[in-house]
Amino acid sequence: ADQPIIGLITKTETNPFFVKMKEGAQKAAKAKGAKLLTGAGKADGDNAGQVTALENMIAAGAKTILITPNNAQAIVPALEKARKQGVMVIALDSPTDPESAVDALFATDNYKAGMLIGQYAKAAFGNKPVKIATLDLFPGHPVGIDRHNGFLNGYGIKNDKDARVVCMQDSYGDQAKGQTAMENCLQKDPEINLVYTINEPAAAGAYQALKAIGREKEVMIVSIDGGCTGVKNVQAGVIAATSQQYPLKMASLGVEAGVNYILTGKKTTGYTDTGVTLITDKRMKGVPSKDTKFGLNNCWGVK
Amino acid sequence: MTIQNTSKARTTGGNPVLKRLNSLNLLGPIVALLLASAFFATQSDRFLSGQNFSLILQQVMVVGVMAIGQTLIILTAGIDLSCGMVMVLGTIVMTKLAVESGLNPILAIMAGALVSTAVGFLNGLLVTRIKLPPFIVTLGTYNIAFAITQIYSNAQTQTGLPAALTFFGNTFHIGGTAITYGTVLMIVLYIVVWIFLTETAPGRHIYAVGNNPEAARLTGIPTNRVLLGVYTMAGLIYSVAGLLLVSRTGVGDPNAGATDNLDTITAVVLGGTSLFGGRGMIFGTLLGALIVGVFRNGLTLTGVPSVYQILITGILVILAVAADQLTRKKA
Amino acid sequence: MTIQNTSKARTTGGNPVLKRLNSLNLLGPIVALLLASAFFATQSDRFLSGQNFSLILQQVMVVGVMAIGQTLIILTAGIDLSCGMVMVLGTIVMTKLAVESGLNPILAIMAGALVSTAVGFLNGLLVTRIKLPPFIVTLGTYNIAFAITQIYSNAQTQTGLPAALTFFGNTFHIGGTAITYGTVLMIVLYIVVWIFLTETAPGRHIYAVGNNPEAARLTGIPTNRVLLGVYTMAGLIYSVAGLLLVSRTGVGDPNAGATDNLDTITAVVLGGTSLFGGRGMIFGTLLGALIVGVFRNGLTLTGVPSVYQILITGILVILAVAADQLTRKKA
Amino acid sequence: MSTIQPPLLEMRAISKHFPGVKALHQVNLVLYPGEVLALMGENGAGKSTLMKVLVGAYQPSEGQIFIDGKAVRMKDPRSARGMGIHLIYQEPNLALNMKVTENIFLGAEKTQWGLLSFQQMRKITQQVLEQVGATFSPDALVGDLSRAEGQLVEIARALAFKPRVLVLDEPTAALSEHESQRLFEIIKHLRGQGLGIVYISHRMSEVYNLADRVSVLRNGVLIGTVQRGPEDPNRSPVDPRRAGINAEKLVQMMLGQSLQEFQKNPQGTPRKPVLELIQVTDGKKIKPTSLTLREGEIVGLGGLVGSGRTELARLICGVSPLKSGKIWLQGNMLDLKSPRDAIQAGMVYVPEDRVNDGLFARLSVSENISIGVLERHSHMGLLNFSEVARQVKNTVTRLNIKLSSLHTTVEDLSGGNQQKLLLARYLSLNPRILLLDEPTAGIDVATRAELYRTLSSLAASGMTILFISSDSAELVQIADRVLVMKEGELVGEIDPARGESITLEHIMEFATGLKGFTPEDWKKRHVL
Ligand SMILES: Nc1ncnc2c1ncn2[C@@H]1O[C@H](COP(=O)(O)OP(=O)(O)OP(=O)(O)O)[C@@H](O)[C@H]1O
Ligand SMILES: Nc1ncnc2c1ncn2[C@@H]1O[C@H](COP(=O)(O)OP(=O)(O)OP(=O)(O)O)[C@@H](O)[C@H]1O
Ligand SMILES: [Mg+2]
Ligand SMILES: [Mg+2]
Repeated sequence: ADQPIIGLITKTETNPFFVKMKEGAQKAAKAKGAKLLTGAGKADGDNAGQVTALENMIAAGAKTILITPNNAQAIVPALEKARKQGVMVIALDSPTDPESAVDALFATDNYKAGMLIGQYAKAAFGNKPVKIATLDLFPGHPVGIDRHNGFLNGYGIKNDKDARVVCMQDSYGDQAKGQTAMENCLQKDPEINLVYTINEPAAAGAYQALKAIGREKEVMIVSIDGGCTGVKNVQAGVIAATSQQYPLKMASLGVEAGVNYILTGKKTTGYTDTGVTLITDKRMKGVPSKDTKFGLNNCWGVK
Repeated sequence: MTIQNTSKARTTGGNPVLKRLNSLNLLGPIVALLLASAFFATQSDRFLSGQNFSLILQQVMVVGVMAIGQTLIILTAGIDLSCGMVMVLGTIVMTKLAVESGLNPILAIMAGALVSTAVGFLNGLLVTRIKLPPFIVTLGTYNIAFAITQIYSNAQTQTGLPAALTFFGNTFHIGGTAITYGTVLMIVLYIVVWIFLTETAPGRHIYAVGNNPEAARLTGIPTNRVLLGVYTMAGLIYSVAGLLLVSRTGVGDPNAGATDNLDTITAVVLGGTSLFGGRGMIFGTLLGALIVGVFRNGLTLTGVPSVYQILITGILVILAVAADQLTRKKA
Repeated sequence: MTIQNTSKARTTGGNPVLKRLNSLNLLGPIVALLLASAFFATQSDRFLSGQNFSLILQQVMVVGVMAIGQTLIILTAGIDLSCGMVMVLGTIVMTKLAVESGLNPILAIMAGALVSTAVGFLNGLLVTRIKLPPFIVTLGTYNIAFAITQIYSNAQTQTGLPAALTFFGNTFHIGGTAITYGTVLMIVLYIVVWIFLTETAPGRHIYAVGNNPEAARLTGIPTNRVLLGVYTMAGLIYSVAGLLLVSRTGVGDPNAGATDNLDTITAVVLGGTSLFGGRGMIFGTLLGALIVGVFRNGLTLTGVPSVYQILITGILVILAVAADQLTRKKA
Repeated sequence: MSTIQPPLLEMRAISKHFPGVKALHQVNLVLYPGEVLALMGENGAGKSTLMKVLVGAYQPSEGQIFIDGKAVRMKDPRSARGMGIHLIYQEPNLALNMKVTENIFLGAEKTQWGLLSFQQMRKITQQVLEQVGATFSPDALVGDLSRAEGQLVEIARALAFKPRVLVLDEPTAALSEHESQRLFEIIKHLRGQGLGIVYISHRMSEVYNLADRVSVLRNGVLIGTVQRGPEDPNRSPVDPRRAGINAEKLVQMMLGQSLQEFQKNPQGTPRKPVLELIQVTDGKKIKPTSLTLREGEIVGLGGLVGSGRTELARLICGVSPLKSGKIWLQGNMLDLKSPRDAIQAGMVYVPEDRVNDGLFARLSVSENISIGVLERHSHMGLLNFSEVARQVKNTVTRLNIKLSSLHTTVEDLSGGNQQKLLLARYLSLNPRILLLDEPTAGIDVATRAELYRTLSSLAASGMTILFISSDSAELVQIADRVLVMKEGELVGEIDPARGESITLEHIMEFATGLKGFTPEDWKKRHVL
């Protein structure tokens, strides 16, 4: 019989999160005897590249497509076309808009991930005066917006206009750019004492900037992702808390569902939350969290 | 640079068709395309099908149309880094006006085209009036168009487009193969621009200006008007590419187009057009775009992981141009 | 293009220092830098401080060093799109060997430098032997270096580096202002390359080759050897930039460097070097890099949101070069 | 000269093939120390190619080169340099964005401990510039120099290099009388020092003046070598019969037939004015200038290098912007913003620098000729190619341009044919007023005579021609009237209609400032 073919399309080629996702999918595919095709957008936000990859995978005979959409809305027509051809489509990591454009969603809630660290920071600061810097992704990126808003909301801040948010910069999720952004924020207001970062490389960059002026002990950095490097940074006190997500789980669930569909014709449907866990070694009352030991056991990346 | 001059004494003995293709700089790209296709045909039995080719055409459609504008500009020894962003700005204007303001779709399309054309015109003004290098001008307008797109769209994707905006995504059938109107439009555009470049005076003036602007001016060719015209026309062509993008994806996406600058330039150069201006052939650009599309499609069909696809693409870009260069030297 | 030729008859009456700066193409960038600084100083009282300037220097350090290599290549009328990726490949080799294989850090650094230099050498070989356009060659090696970096690093960031790798991130103090060794290295490199370019025969040959390669060849300059040397040297310089990047961030990050190609080219062009080769001054590049850094820093200090920062940067790139062009015409 | 000495240089059975062209066929050439060997031949005969083979810029398809009797291989220009052979190329080889000093020492810089010793180089540069009579500074950017000054830089470069064999490929094509004379002195001096010199020129008078022997090429084949005989001291120095060289025989060898010399038609009564300049100036180099050109006349414009002739012509034709003054064309005042305006008014300017301002190197011959008139050959926007081709063929035949096909690129044409091609393009524009800037630079004798005839018949049909030339002898030959410039000003006029006679001596008197009109004198003649 023909080997089941499954396509996995990630947002980009480079982000370790997606690289890990690919590894997880590869492993699951091997276990199930399926062939995995991989593709990605050319840059974060690149929808056209994902559409092209999708079409080529279907041309190659893929009957299931797993995709982390770069643009929740723009990808929809292509997905609908694919489904009309009898292909099962599962969104990983982030939903499409509308969510009904895919058969199933295995994802993590980025808004909630942001909210958790917001709540954590609020619990830590209480009524102490706070000056917040946010190191975001880049203009217009939905994940960046969700995490950012989630964080503010978790902290109890309505929007960006709030005086407590003293500096907002784009880090492009890149450590060097995050560092530059943080340095400039500190020039703007040296009294910043809480830093929200879009991901852990940006957090590491922020830490470098703080260390350079000797304030790394006084400033709290919170982040999102839960990669192994990130968790180790939590352990080392670089990051106070991070919201951990589970790309491996998304991928392996996706591959299993795909193989199942190809063999039995039964589609998986609905939303499966692969979960978010707050990882910190300094618990705060009222904010459920796990310690870094748990974090390291469940992290993605090189332990 | 000397680099390109080595190809100056070029004549192929023998077959007159080959000779003609060679003198048009098309032999290299055609050989590269055929070799790649032959290779992938042996690797995957899905490659050689009308439907797959129709797919590849659709995939190169947007970059292929944009690359027409890029070719015009490169023929004048310029370069356009802003093309992807200018296109996207146009699509956002079209879709936002049509969806949010409920403007008649045809008017919305025209408004979007007007905006893209205006940015092209601005590029042209800066290049001709203030004599700025095109690289810098378009780097600037790249950033400007990107920022305006984000601000105007509020980073929101426009959905629920009226049918007129996605017309070119519709298909018709030829012998069971579905072909989109968009690819037809692309081919038509190539033919029109080809006629323009080879059969009309303004078209030949573009080559002359790219070759030696001072000589062109002394001969009475209105150099600045030619340049301004080219940049403006390119803007208009980008808006057509934008319409095709909208047709293909069914949405107005403010984050599209970011990497299209390099893609169009790659298509132009793979197609044998000199970055130093004055030499090239518009169909080469189409071939260049197809080469990239065929590789992307073929490598996926053969199941090469995407990182390795990038590696192979890098090597192949070099090989394709090297083969072109070497065949020319021999000849 | 004509565009740049207009500046050939250029003389400034009056002040000899101004005259000299103008003839070196440095007046434009200096004025732009001063104007920008003056503006930001009125907008934020934190702008004008030694510490802030030290910070800006650190921030432009990596791109500033890479831009030295880019300048050399652009002086020969080439261009390097691969620089960021070549640098990152070097850093991954350095850090992975030092951390995972436990290699002596100095040897690890040398291994990384060797890899970057080898890619530069490969660029040079393709440009000189097969006479490929630098744009295509470096577009190809960009993809190749990117893919190899991802494959070799498995997209993982290298952390826990030995101190030797981050030496240049350490600081010393001058009058209360902390200065990193890395910025000093950058300045030293600029001075060395300046002497090389202006005071040695191989340096002048680079200009000659960029100016008129055929004339250079016919006067007995080994054109190919000059080009090969430039590309190789650029590779080596990128690896120094890589070491500075590692020192600054404290990690080996395979995802760094993606936008550095354009950033270095922007610095070179803002610094008054002609993209058509043969004209430019290495210190202009440093000024160009500083202009970008000052804007980024100043706009953040004044609290401009990042989308608007992009918009303003786009406008300013155009204005800076336009001002340069106009002052030259006047003069 | 003494043929007893062993040859310094010998080229044996050299052949060179380009795709589709056999440029050289079994050419033998011998050069002795202390002699000037002139190399002559029509445009495209293969002179430059032979010399490029000599210095390794081209590799021969066959044949060998011997220096001091030893076979050598010229791998590239660098190895030729190493053997003391220096070629001043026909086309300028200069880095425009670099200084004169740097250009002179390009590839042979003087260094000390790896660093350039500017002092030393500058000093030598100053010396050699003085030797060639250049007035610009060693620190000037070569891009700011005129074509002629660039040529002086090339000659100075040769002097600084101190070669054993010096080859000059049409060195005077861009020079005026004055500089040329100085160059001849230099060449004679070098010959005295035992150098072997190969001198390529189309100007007979120079060959008579300098050559010890003359070798003639035709269609890539060495036709023969003529030895100089004893001089006839009773004749004037410019008289060809004075030199011991048989002129008719030379021309016969070059052309394969005898030359039809050009004869000027004496002008009749003065005709009506066509173009009038009133106090025209660019505010920089050109002082306010007034002059009148009449219908159907050929006006020569002479002067020394850098006297401003080029700039004046550029002003007239809208190439450079006018600061003040008026230009009247047949009673209409012109407001020229660009060369296009001038062309539409019926005036064209044919630039002197054909490489940088003239040719489209990567376009075909046919396009180079027709590019300016395409708009006139369009029907409903589309080009009528057969019409274009016909016109191109006509002009190519009329000007006798030698080429293998209309589709070759102009880079592959010989220098003289490139010059003709440029003229062809501008003539296609059907001008009423033709401004020619050094149009015969590098054109062979036969073509030159042909060109004179062509211009003469154009003038006869009513065209007004302004003929800029640094070769005063040719002004004597062709012009109906001569104007002379000096330092941006018209300083003299020689008008046979006023009973003045056009001679070399008169032109030189004005050009060098021995004689000169005051602005008042000038006004009397030229402001109506
Ligand atoms: N690079 C080349 N490729 C092809 N053909 C060439 C090339 N260079 C010269 N030729 C051809 O070789 C022939 C000899 O040219 P060459 O330049 O040596 O003539 P020349 O005697 O120097 O003429 P002129 O007096 O016009 O300078 C011509 O027919 C020319 O078209
Ligand atoms: N583009 C330029 N920029 C600056 N100076 C120039 C330029 N072109 C010419 N010159 C100067 O103007 C003078 C030459 O003027 P022009 O070329 O009009 O003289 P000409 O009589 O035609 O002499 P030539 O025989 O050299 O062409 C030279 O001294 C040169 O230094
Ligand atoms: Mg010649
Ligand atoms: Mg002149």
